[in-house]
Amino acid sequence: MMTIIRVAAVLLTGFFVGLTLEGVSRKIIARIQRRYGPPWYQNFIDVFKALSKNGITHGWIFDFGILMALGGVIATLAFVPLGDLVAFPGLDNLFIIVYLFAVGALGMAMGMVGSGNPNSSIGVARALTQMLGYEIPYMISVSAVMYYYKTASVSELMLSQQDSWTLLKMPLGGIVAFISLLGMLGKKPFDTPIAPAEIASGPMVELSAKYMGLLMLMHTFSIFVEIGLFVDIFLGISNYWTFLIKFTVIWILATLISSVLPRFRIEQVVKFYWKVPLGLAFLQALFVLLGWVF
Amino acid sequence: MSALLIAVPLLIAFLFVPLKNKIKYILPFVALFSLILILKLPIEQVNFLGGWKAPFGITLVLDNSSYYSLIVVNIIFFLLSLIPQIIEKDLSLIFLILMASINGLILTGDLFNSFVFLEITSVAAYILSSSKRNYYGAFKYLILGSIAGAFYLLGTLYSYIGTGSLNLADISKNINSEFLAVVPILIFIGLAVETKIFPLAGWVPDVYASGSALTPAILATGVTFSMMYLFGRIFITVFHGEFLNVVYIFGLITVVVAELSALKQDNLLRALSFSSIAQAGLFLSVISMNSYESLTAGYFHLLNDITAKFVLFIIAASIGKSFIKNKTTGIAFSIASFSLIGFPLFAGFRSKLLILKTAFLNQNYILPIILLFATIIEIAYVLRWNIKLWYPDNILPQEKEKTQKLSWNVNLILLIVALVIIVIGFYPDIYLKIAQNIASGLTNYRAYVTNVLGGM
Amino acid sequence: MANHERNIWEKIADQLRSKSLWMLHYCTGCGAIELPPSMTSRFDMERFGMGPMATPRQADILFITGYLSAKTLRRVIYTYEQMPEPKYVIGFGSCTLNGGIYYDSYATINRLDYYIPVDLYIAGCMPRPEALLEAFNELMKMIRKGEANGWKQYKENYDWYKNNQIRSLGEVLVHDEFHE
Amino acid sequence: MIPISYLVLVFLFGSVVSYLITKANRIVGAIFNFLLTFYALFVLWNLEIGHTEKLFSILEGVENTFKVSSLGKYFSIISLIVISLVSFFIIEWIRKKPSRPAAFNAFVLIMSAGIIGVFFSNDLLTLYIFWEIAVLGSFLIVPMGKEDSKKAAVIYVVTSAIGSYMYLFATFSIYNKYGILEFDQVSRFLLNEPSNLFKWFIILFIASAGIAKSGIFPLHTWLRITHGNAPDAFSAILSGQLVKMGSYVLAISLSVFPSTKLLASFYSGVPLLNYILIWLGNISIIIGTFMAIRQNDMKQLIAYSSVANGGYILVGLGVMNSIGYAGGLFHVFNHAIAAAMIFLSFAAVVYRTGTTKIDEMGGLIWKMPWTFVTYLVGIISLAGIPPTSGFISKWMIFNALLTKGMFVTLTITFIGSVGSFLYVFRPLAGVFLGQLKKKHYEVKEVSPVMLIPMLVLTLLTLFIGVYPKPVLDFIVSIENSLGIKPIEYSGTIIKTSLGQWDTLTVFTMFAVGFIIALVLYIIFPRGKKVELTDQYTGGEYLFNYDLYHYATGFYRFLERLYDKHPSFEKLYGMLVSFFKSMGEIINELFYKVSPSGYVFWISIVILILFWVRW
Repeated sequence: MMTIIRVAAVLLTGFFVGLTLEGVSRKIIARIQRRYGPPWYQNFIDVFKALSKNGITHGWIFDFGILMALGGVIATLAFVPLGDLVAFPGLDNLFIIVYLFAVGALGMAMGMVGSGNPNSSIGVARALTQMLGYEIPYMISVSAVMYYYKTASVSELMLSQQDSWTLLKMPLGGIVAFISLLGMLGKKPFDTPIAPAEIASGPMVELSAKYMGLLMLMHTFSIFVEIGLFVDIFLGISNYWTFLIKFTVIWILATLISSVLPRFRIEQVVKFYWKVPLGLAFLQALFVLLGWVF
Repeated sequence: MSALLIAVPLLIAFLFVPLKNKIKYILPFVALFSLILILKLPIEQVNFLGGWKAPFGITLVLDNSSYYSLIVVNIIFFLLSLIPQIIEKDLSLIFLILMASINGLILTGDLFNSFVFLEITSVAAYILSSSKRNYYGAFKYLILGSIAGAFYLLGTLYSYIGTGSLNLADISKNINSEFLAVVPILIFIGLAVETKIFPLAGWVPDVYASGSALTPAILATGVTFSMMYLFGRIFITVFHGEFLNVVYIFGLITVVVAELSALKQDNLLRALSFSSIAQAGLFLSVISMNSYESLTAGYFHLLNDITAKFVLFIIAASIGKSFIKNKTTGIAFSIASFSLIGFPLFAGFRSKLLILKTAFLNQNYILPIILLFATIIEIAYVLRWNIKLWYPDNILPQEKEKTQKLSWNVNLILLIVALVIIVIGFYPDIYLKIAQNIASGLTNYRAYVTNVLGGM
Repeated sequence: MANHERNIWEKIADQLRSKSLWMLHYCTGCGAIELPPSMTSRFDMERFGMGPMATPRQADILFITGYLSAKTLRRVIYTYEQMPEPKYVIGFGSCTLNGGIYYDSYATINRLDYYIPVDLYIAGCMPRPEALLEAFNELMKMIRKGEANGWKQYKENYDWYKNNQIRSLGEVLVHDEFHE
Repeated sequence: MIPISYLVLVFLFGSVVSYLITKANRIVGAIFNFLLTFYALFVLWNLEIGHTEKLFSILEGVENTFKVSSLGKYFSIISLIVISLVSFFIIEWIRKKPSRPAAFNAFVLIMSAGIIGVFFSNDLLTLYIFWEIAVLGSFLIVPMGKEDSKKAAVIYVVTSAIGSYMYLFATFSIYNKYGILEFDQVSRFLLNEPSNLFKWFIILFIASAGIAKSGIFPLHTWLRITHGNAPDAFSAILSGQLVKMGSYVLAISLSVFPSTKLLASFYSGVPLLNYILIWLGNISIIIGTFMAIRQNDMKQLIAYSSVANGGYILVGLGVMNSIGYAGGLFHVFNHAIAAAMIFLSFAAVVYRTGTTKIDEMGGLIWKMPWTFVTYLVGIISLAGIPPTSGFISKWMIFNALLTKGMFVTLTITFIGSVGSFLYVFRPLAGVFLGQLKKKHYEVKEVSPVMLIPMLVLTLLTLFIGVYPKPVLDFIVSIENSLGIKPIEYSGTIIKTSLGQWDTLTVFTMFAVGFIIALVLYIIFPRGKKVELTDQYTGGEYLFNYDLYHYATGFYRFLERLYDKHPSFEKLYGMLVSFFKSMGEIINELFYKVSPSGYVFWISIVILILFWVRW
């Protein structure tokens, strides 16, 4: 019973905080561009408006893909510890989270390509390629952390940082993970997959109304999973509230960075990730092996 | 008695010269007769022709090795004679003469006699190889054979000078170091042509691939076997294994070179003839380890090889572009080629194991490597040919019409031989016994000498 | 105009819709030049929750700036029919209203609302961004009141619109790249 | 209980029977095959560990015997599951497909006989014999496929021979040195062997048979052409089963001969030899992944993925600790099932459409939904995504590498894992999703006979993914018998030193998430179903929707980065042509010359001989 309540708490946090922060980030970008910007609750309106419309569907795989995407991400989110709010204590293995996350991605990709539009296929191909770029340095830097603390459980990784934050102990790994995080979020230098002006917003090209709304929810939850993992692993011990503060800080930082950068081409993304962050991640792993941890 | 083995075929050949069209149908009976005759003969019997005792007269020696060699060779002749389709009408006489000379070659205990029989065999082989208008190949063979014969004769002369005798047993008893320096080289060159040693085997592809089924079927099996027997007899029994280290190296070179050449052949018969060369080289290098085990392994392998080659050559020469109409033939072909490669379940596997075991026993690690390497190449081309014949690319319908079915007797004999291959794969005892007897006869030169020269 | 009563859910939905208008702009004429200032920092369209969208599937507003030739009209209709309901059309500038300076051209149409239902016209050649924002605010009001019902009208009078379209564009009998 | 040797004989003679039956009626022959293989599965399932049978004796001092070990039983059951289900598939498939159905059925049984023999052999020689029988049977089937398949068969058998002859060489070295060939005795002798070089040589040469068979670099090139061109249903056996024979030999060379005890540790408990093998696995993963991304032929694509997954298995086995070894073994199961599923779904697609080129198809999901489901679950398992079984083994391998601190290998396994998302998606998008081609409007779903085995495999994967106990039980008994610390698990929770995870919770949570999404989906307004050709086209009218399908050069932007990659296939091609031209030179110099040339060579030989002798 407690598990159900905790899961519900995690999901509701994801929903409210996630959508709020997305609105906040739009506001921040507007302010950087010297605009007034939409209200902070704009994304709630957008989601529910989208859900209220009468959309079109391209058949069962289109629907199923969306459901699988949202279901997979909800399942993933349930395993992410939000500070001391852990839905499944002991079972929050990092690999599980990372790979369960792929269910959502696969579902989305499948549903979108199932629409039959080549733009979405191109977008998905780009998204997968980008994943090949950012996932490797991210996993290496996180693996170095796991190797150092001898555990793969995210909450234990968080609790192991009693003396100081992992980010300070392994600064290179932290930087690599943050750069990879930008790629995961699809933030500006790495928003190649959904490039609206090139491929008509890529995977989402055929999404309308309800489907768009569900996908926006999925996107919100994914952001929560991605940043949540980073906060748990790198930013020290936190309870529920400090977790949300740290989360907000990271999210705003990512927004600030992305709002001033142009877009990479897809092969530039891969080249970049496999040169700089991967090299740094290896360096970090070497330091960990040698015991050079601050 | 054993003289009959030489005399009867010769006699019948001469008697039937006027009736040479009918002689085809007598062949099986002649072959059967000599087979029965051999089986009746007691082993360890020396026949002094004209009553002259050993060092002075001509002797025909029937010991373990020659007895079993005779059996093998005569079975081959018998099987071939049951396939009259492949024997062209003029060649029946040659067939008989070849039979006589090979029987003589195996039986003889005299170096000069062996030269004579060698020459008769060669001449018969020249004529055989000129069938299907393959005159150029036959000419090549003739030139090489003649040179080889000259060297063989030279070797015979030198050994007479060196030991004062022409009797093999006598030479074996009296050899000395001075003599050993020259004679093995000359004899080796003399035999190298017939035993297909690199680089003197240039005639083989041209002759075997003439398109006639009989030529390769008899040259690669019966004649090769008798030559290998003679080689073993001379180099192991007479020269006590002297000079074999050189043979070993030549054998290995032959294996590699022949397999490499076979890889690129686009004619099945040529590819098979290169395989035949390679197997001969392998055999020579195996027996040049000069022990009872290695000889057993070598002759066992040779038996497997000639069994397989018998099937392969006959089918390769008589089949067209595919097995579409001749499935049973195709099965026999495949079985033979698997045996050649040495897949388990088939005879070739057993001999390969035996060779490997012997080689390792002699601390010889080069031979297994070469053997396995050569087998890989052999697998490549033999199996490629199998696939090509089983799954022909684009056979035109009229071509399909043209390929005729092989007649039942050919198929039956080929299937029986193929079955023998499988049986040997499971129970190699028959072949192994033959090989062991030949090996023991060859290695035990003291017994040979006593046997021929009497208790001295 | 048949203005049937909305239920409570539809009223809430209309409130939401008016606060979050996503726009597909069909920029064939010179009017498109007025959009960048409306979107960027001077006038900042996003503060009303509006934004450009890449595909008709996600758009609420079809925003047509300028004249429509027979060839582009066909595409506009195609695009309009691909949009999910509810959907709104804004005609921008005189060209959509009465043909503007192209009123006697053989190649353009003069009145857009013969062919698709236009919820709101912005007069002028060309209207300034202020007029644009005014129009958007007006449209939002209409949506909140449930008056922006062009899409229902299109459904109800589908035959009429279709006839007009066919009269202007001609019926397409052969479906290939040379005839449509 | 039926002895294994009888089972092998039944298969060998059954092949003749099957040939005759199939000659009379293809379908009855295929049913016969299925019943026989299914019966064999039943028999093998009931075998008790330790059961021994004497067979024959070829070399003196060596009794060739069968012995049921846990390892062999595990592998044989996986194999027979694959073979029997594929045989079931063949019942329908054989109506249209192989050019020689009778021979096909017969050879499948010969191959199965060899396979059973391989897994129960108790000594190196018996293993070799049955190994070659399996190769023989499978090699004869390959050329019944597409036009390149004849070449493929030769490449397959030559590569296999390279490996198995190295194995044979090592076998005879052991026999020559110790006079025995039984696995446990050999490992006992090896433990007392002073020479490190000899141990290296033995393990490497024995492993090389496995390397050749499971498509590990540098002998990986045969997989593409063989899997790609073999008869479609047979590719499932090739990739799902025969390749696993290689993994079996690798497992033997690394664990039955306890490599960690034989050799000194090089890096965190892993000997240098294992490390080299792990690196071969790494290179295979890289090659397999990146080459699979490039392929446009769906069968060749999955063939390269087999290379990568063979690499995974080798990495897992090579680590040789409790969790890595278990991961390697579990991956054997996963890849066998997943590859069988994928190749069977491809076989179904080819059965209906007649092509394997990805960009010649599209949108087949609307015509063949169940085939699509099979493929989907297959790739989810292959890519290692929960809740299928594929994730469990990947998770174990990652854990093992992480505890050992092997970061480079870990990186490469991550690349292989993420890369697998890329390449499995290519057929998914190109063949099953996207626009349906006009020429495929009339395509129908395959018949239930073909669907049943596919769906059985699907359910099996999902079931093991949620409840992995049956496989883990096997792995624990294998690890116990080999003296490796067994992997810990309780119920559905698998534990390692790095933490634990619960397959059931993950599955439940996924189901909950899906239900939440479904509820949201249902309460909001229903979408209107539109035609597949009602697409956003930027306002343009399209007339040939066949072209509105993104499948050619799916990852072109990524492929461009490594277009100029070095190719081992080309290298081997060059090697072959080198051998051929050597043969040509020899032929010209020695075998084709005129008689005067022979005289020249004779004089040379004489000169050499005289020079050598004097």
